Amino acid sequence: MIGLSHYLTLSAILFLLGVTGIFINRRNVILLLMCIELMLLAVNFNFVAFSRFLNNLDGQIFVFFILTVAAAEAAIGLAILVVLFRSKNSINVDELDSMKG
Amino acid sequence: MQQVYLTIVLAPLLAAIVAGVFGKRIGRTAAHWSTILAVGVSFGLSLYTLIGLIQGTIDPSNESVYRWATVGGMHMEVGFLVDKLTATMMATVTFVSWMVHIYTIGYMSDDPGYQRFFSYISLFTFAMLMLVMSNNFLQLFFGWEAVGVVSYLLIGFWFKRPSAIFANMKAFLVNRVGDFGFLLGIAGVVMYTGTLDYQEAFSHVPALSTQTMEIFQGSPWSVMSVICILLFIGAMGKSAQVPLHVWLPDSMEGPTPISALIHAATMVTAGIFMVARMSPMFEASETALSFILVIGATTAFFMGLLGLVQNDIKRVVAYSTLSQLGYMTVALGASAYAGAIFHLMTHAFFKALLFLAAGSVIIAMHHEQDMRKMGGLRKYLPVTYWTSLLGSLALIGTPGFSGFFSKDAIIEAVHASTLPGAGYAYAAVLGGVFITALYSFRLFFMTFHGKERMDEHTREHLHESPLVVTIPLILLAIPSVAIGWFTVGPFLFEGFLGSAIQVFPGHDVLAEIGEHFHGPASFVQHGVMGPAFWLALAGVITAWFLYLKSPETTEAIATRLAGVQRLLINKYYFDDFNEKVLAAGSRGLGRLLWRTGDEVLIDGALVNGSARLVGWTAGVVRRVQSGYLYHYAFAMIIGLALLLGWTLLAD
Amino acid sequence: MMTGTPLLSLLIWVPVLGGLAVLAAGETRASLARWASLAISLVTLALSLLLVAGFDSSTSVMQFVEMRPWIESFDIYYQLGVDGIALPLILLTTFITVLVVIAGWEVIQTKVAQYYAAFLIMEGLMNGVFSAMDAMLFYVFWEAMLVPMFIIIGVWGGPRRVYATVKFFLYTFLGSVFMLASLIYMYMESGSFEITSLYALPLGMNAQVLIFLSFLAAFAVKVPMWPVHTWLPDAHVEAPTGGSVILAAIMLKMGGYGFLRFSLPITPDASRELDWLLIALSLIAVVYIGFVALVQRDMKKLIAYSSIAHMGFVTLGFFLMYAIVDRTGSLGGAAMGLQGGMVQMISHGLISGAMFLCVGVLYDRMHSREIGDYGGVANTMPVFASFMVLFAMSNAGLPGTSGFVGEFFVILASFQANFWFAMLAGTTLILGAAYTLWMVKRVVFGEVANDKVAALQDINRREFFILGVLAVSVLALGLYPAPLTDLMSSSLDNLLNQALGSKLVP
Amino acid sequence: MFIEILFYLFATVLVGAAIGVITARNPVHAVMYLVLAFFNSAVLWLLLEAEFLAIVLVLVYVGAVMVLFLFVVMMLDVNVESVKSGFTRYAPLGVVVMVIIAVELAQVIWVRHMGLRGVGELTPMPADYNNTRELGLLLYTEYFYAFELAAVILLVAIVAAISLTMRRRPGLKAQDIARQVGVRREDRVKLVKMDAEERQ
Amino acid sequence: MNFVSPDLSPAFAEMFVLGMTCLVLVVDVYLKDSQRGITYVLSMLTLLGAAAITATSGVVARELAFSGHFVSDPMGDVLKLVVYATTAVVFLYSRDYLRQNDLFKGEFFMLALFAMLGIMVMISAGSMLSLYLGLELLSLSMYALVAFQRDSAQAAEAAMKYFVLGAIASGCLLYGISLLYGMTGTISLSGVSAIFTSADQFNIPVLFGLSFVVVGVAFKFGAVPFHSWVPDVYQGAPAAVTLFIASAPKIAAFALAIRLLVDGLGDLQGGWQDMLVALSVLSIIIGNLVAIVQTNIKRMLAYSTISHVGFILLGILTGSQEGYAAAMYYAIAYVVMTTGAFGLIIILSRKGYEAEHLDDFKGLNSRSPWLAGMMLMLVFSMAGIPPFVGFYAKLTVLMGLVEVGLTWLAVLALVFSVVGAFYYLRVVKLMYFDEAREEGEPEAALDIRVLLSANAALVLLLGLFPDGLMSLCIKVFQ
Repeated sequence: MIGLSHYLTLSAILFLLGVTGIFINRRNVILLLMCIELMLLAVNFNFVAFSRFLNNLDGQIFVFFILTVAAAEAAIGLAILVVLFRSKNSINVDELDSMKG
Repeated sequence: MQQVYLTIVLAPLLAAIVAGVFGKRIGRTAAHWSTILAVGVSFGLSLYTLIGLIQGTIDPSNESVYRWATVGGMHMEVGFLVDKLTATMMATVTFVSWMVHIYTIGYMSDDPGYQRFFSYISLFTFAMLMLVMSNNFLQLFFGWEAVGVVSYLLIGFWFKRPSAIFANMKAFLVNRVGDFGFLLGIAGVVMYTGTLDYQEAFSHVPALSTQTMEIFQGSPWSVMSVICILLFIGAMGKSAQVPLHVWLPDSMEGPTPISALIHAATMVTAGIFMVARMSPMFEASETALSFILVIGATTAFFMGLLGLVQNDIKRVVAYSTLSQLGYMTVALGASAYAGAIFHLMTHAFFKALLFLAAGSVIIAMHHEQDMRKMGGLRKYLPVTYWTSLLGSLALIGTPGFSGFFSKDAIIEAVHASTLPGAGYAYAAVLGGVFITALYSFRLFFMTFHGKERMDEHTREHLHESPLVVTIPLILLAIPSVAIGWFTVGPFLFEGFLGSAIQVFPGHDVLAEIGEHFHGPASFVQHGVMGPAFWLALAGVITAWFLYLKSPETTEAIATRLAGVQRLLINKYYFDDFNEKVLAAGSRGLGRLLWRTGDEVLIDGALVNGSARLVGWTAGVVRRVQSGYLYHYAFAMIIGLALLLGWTLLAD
Repeated sequence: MMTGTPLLSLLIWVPVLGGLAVLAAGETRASLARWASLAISLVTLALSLLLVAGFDSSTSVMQFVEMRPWIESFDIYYQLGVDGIALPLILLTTFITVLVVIAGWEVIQTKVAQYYAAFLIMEGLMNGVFSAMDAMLFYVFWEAMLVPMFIIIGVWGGPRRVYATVKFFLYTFLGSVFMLASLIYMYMESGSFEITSLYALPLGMNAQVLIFLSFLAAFAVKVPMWPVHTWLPDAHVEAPTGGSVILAAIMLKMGGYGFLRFSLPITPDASRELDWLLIALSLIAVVYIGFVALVQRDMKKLIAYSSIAHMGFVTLGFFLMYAIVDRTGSLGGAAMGLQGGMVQMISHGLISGAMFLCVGVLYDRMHSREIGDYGGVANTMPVFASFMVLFAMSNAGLPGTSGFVGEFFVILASFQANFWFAMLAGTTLILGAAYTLWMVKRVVFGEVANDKVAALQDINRREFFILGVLAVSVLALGLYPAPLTDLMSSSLDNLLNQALGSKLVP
Repeated sequence: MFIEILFYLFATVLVGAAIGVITARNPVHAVMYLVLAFFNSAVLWLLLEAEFLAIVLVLVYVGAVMVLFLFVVMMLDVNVESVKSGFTRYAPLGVVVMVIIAVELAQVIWVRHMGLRGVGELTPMPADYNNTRELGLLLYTEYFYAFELAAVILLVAIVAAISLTMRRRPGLKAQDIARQVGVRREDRVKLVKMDAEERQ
Repeated sequence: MNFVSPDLSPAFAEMFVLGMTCLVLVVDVYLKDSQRGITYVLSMLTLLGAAAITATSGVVARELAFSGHFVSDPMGDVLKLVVYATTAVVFLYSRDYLRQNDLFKGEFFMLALFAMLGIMVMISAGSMLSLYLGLELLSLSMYALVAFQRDSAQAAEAAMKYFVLGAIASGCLLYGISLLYGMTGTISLSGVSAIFTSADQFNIPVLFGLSFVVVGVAFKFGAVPFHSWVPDVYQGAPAAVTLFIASAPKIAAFALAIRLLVDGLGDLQGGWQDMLVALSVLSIIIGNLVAIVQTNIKRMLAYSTISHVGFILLGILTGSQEGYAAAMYYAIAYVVMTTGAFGLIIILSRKGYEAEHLDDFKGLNSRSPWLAGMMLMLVFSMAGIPPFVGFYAKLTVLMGLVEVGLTWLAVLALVFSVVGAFYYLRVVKLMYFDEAREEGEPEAALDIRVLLSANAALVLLLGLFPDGLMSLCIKVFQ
């Protein structure tokens, strides 16, 4: 029987994979944006699962908004990425180190 | 009478201010006249007071002038206690001071600091009068320190001379060591009697004589002994008793009038006066008296010895002063307070005379003080010659001269004393008599007799000093010779000082001697038969033999006793010890504490160390902020992990 | 008594606002700034004299009390008042400030308005410290003072001024934050910051000890006591003359004042418990610092160290009472210690101020503070030399000068506490004389050391006036301290009662 | 049983795709993995009877957002080969930390059962249950405020994206419709009247 | 279907701001570059109008609206007014700077207004959803603003970092919210609050959710170890944007914390207190320490912000009304101080040159005693020296701490504020003790100078008469 815990576990795995992706990667920034999408997906999983198991639609509504925001976020993230690329000619995470200390 | 006393005290102060602050404006003559006039007035009034007291027209008084402060319910006041003891001191001080003022006109005539000098000596007179007239410990201490300061200023009067400014600092510091004890003594008095007033304090003494205090855990000390020894330490500084005597010879760097006034006649006797004034307290502690006796005897003999090897004319007199102060101290220790005061008075006259005479010689020699470059001055300086002869005779205790009466009384008193250490003291004072005669006449012969060893130029200009110098010499010579004859009776045996001096019956050596006293003439007669006279005579003869008749014997002795001579020339190494051990040690300790304690430990390790630690940590921590996005993210995740872990662990 | 006139407020705000006005007048009109500052400081002095005139010294209650709500949310009041302890210190402040204003007249040529403004603001804040009757108000003034002083040392100071002023600031700041924590704690216990209600607040022993130690941190740094004294030599050396004078004459006194106003009455039981610590630190200050002062080569540093040693007498005097009462049962000795400490504070204010001004006079001419650069100043500056010797003597505690009075009382009192206390305290007679006179010997006396000394000009009228006024005060206080001791005695007796009582929670 | 098989199947693929996202060298591959992950998620959400969200995920997310990602990846033309090593030096340590968090989470999820109260068995929704309708009902009543806010957020995204990325290159020739439409004959054609040449 | 038209009146201010922003958006499209002043004026009018609306609304008690998604209460109104004022000050300070750097565009004002709207939403959030949406509205606008100077690589880098980290943080926040939702079945804050009891502060799963939420809150504040973005963003963004980021969003963060932790999870205070203790201690220590070694003043102020955040958190973690009031007071005081400081940096900057190096402050007192004096007050206020407002801010927080028995924390905070004083002193040292590197008084328009003076004067006045604001803060929490 697939219970809530299964979904939660799946979501936790996704969330952690998303987070892990952000800090173990030193490749380009786009990857980071995708990892963020993964994290949000995990959160959505949580909401959907809870919503279903609680028989309460608020969670699904929340997911709806998260999806909206995530889209906006992606747009802005990509816009920043473009700006970054134009000024630095690189989107390597490694090269984003002009400010430190 | 308070107005009179105030006038006595304040006239010199006023004159000092006038001469000091407005000296430039009023000029030299006005400066010396104003101060001489003021001190003259003081002397006149002091004499008037003294005579009045003797005749009974003036009652001894103990009045306060103003309240200085009230602290913890205790009134601290400034006031005058005038009795015969005080009056005697006042008259002596003002008289000698007056003479010195007059003498200074001649001695300092070509010095640029003329007005300043008069201001200082007038100020000194004020301070000394405050000291002797005080009716309480506070004012006593004020005068005590004030004379010290003026002495400091006067020793360093020629402040361009390195030796002078070294000597004055040394004098002040050594005195401060004494004052340190003195102040603690006063603190003891305050603690146990609750007052600073002499009379009130004395009234507590009987109750205190059995009381003890613990300075070290478990060993009770008599309160009176502690207080008296502490007070006496003050006297040791001021009156230059071993081992705090080292400043006095050096103080000869000051102008000669100062040596006469301060370092012979008045200031140095303040310690003697103080102990005499405190006789009711000192009587309560035999321990303290023994201590005083031993210290005084040591000073009297061993400091006299040092006079034998000095060549500087003033230093010889200075060591003689040390030795004589030792005599006075011995007298105090033997409870012969009156004897001490008596010797103080006679010594003031003849020692001032000797100093001024030495000064006269120095003027004539164009400020040359080395006796080896003198000799045969008798014909050039007749007045000086005769007056110094009289002074020297008085000093060595020639029967009939003033010094004889006082010194012989002291010797007798010590002889009669039964305190521990009296035997040693008796031997020392007797030996001292011989030594005194020896160095006095060594000086006399080397200066006035024998070959003329000065250079040609000096010889051509040799002449007797002006009248302002010689008149004080003559005026001082008179009491030096005669005053003993008239005063020995009342002073020593007829209770002239009255209740100012209190002696426990068991200690009253003077009374013992007094039983055999039948007037000055018989005293002289008795003295001639005593050992002291013969020792003095032997001393004079030895001096004649060694320094006039057969100088080569002197050298032979000197080579034979090279070790002793070295010891004496180095003044028993007191100065070396002080400079190389105490002074250098203090500086070394200071440097150690400063460099190691302050700079390395506190500032270096604690203050700057913690600042450096902060800076270092900051430098390390900032490296965490590497600029890399993944590090930042990682930091966040670690934070999250810790928060989560903490919750689990806290469970 | 002038009822209705908020004299204390005026004493605080006249100089502060005056200082701001001077600041606003700008740098272009230097002489206007000077005269305005002089006028303001004189007005303040006059106000403080009015205070003295209206003061009733027979009672220990606070006088000239002003009370207005300030921060009602925390029951903090703008509450002012003076007693016999604060009044002399206020007078000292206003008096010294006038002299400092005059002392900077020709010496300060850069940023004149800022210089004077800083000093005037300081004056107001210092008056505030001495008159605040609300602990938080006190703390505000206490800390605010750091700002102008920081600027004074940093802008007009010597070559290592930055190090010195930062050290000064952080040292004192670190000390006082502990006090703040204690004040807050007590507020939580008593619900009030009023100092008088803190007096009444019963506290357990542990709390008292902690509060006492935190106060100690604040006040010991300010005094300064060994081993937190090392900011002082640096600050003094680098500060401009006026800064050194204010620092030595007044700011150090705040530490002593704090002990009297806070430590002793608020934590009497802890004071009794820890008096040995304070006495030990004070005696270390006297002896240790005395030796350190002996070997200084820089005049200002020497005087700074001597200040530490002299302030050691202040704290010694304050904390002798328990030992005295335990040993002799006499309140007189205890009161004498307190009086001694207070008199020593006032006197040290005058003397150290004078000494720093003397060094300032020399520094203005030679631009050196090294003792080695001098020698034989008396030849070319006889009048100055006389003043210098006088102040040196009073620094060495000569009777007849104010320097003696406090030391005398404290030594008398310490003898009653313990012979050895007196013994160690008494060493100042020797050490104090040694370092002061040795310096005088090397600087003032001797042959003219070099051409620079030969070219020295004696003090001008302005300098003569300042030193003269100080000399007169030093002598007056030394010869007749009764007005001062009478002024303080009832307040100190009251303090003694408080400090000897117990307020442990039953 | 069928549900279980479906769940484990899609969950496995989902996790695999997610791992693919974070390890793929080529950004285009990563985007594709992400798309795969979204599809699988959509299926899993269907299992949870959240039909509307599942559809939205596919339509909006995959259809719009992921395309945008692809577009940017292509546009920026990131040189894949320039990156030599894909992982940071601390990656192992990072993985350890993640495992720790995973253990912590698992502890809570499995041992403590999330501390849930009143979560029972999954009961299937009735047949006439319309997920979309229910959501819509809520969205436009109770969530009216949030809905407006979401709109504002989208507006911000538009404004921001435009202001950040739109730029006028100096040499760029852009069409100006207004000018084109508003053009008048006089602007374009100039009638020049000139005398006829004389015949030779 | 019974659709009841909601009562819109509580959100008039939000609606006004939104409407005006849209108006600005539209108007701006039709303006030539030389006419941007109109945008500026309109934006200012927006703030003025919003202030008027909020000020006259006269909310006396807590009211829910929009099905509980919206809360209006006195605290919210006060915070909103502060935010309007702050935004207006930011606009005023930035105006000439933006002109000089070719950034004077409508988008700046629009994005800032949107961000402000986000803050307002957060302040008035009654549910976790509106809180989240407000947060995102704010964050997205901020990301864009940071990258706003398109030709600046640093700005883009900063924006990217901010964006990625911010996304992680909001991911964590959401994850936490999802857990809380899962355990309560509601997303309304009052609903959550009604379900949890103080017994839940020992409930591990609840605390887990709480931990994730705290990460989100801490990130918004910039508390260690979620602070890494702060220095880089402060440094990288144009000074005008830094000014904005450093000021108003701190109010938002405060609101976030209060709404979420206090309104929603107030009963779990025992749980989050420990977490906040750790965060605030770390923030105070690391912020003060690392600020010491900075050479860039924006970066230095960033670390100083981190340490101030530690203090705000200290106030919140007390869990008492006094503590919340203290934190609010601190946050407002911080905003006043920080706007002044960045305002001065803006004044010192010139075309194409950011006055961001500490050395740029050298000898400021010789160049302009007035400006130096203002900065002096601001800096000492930040260091917590009376009689400036920063001292009372610290004082109230410490009093809150001592009241709940956390005296050791108070002492620790005090000691590190001494460490922190060092770098503030360095600024004063540069301004007053060092020689100027360049001559001439920095140029600034009169209104900007007046504003700076007023700003600094406020720091002093709030210090001399701290009671007004203080009692206001206390009142809104009663």
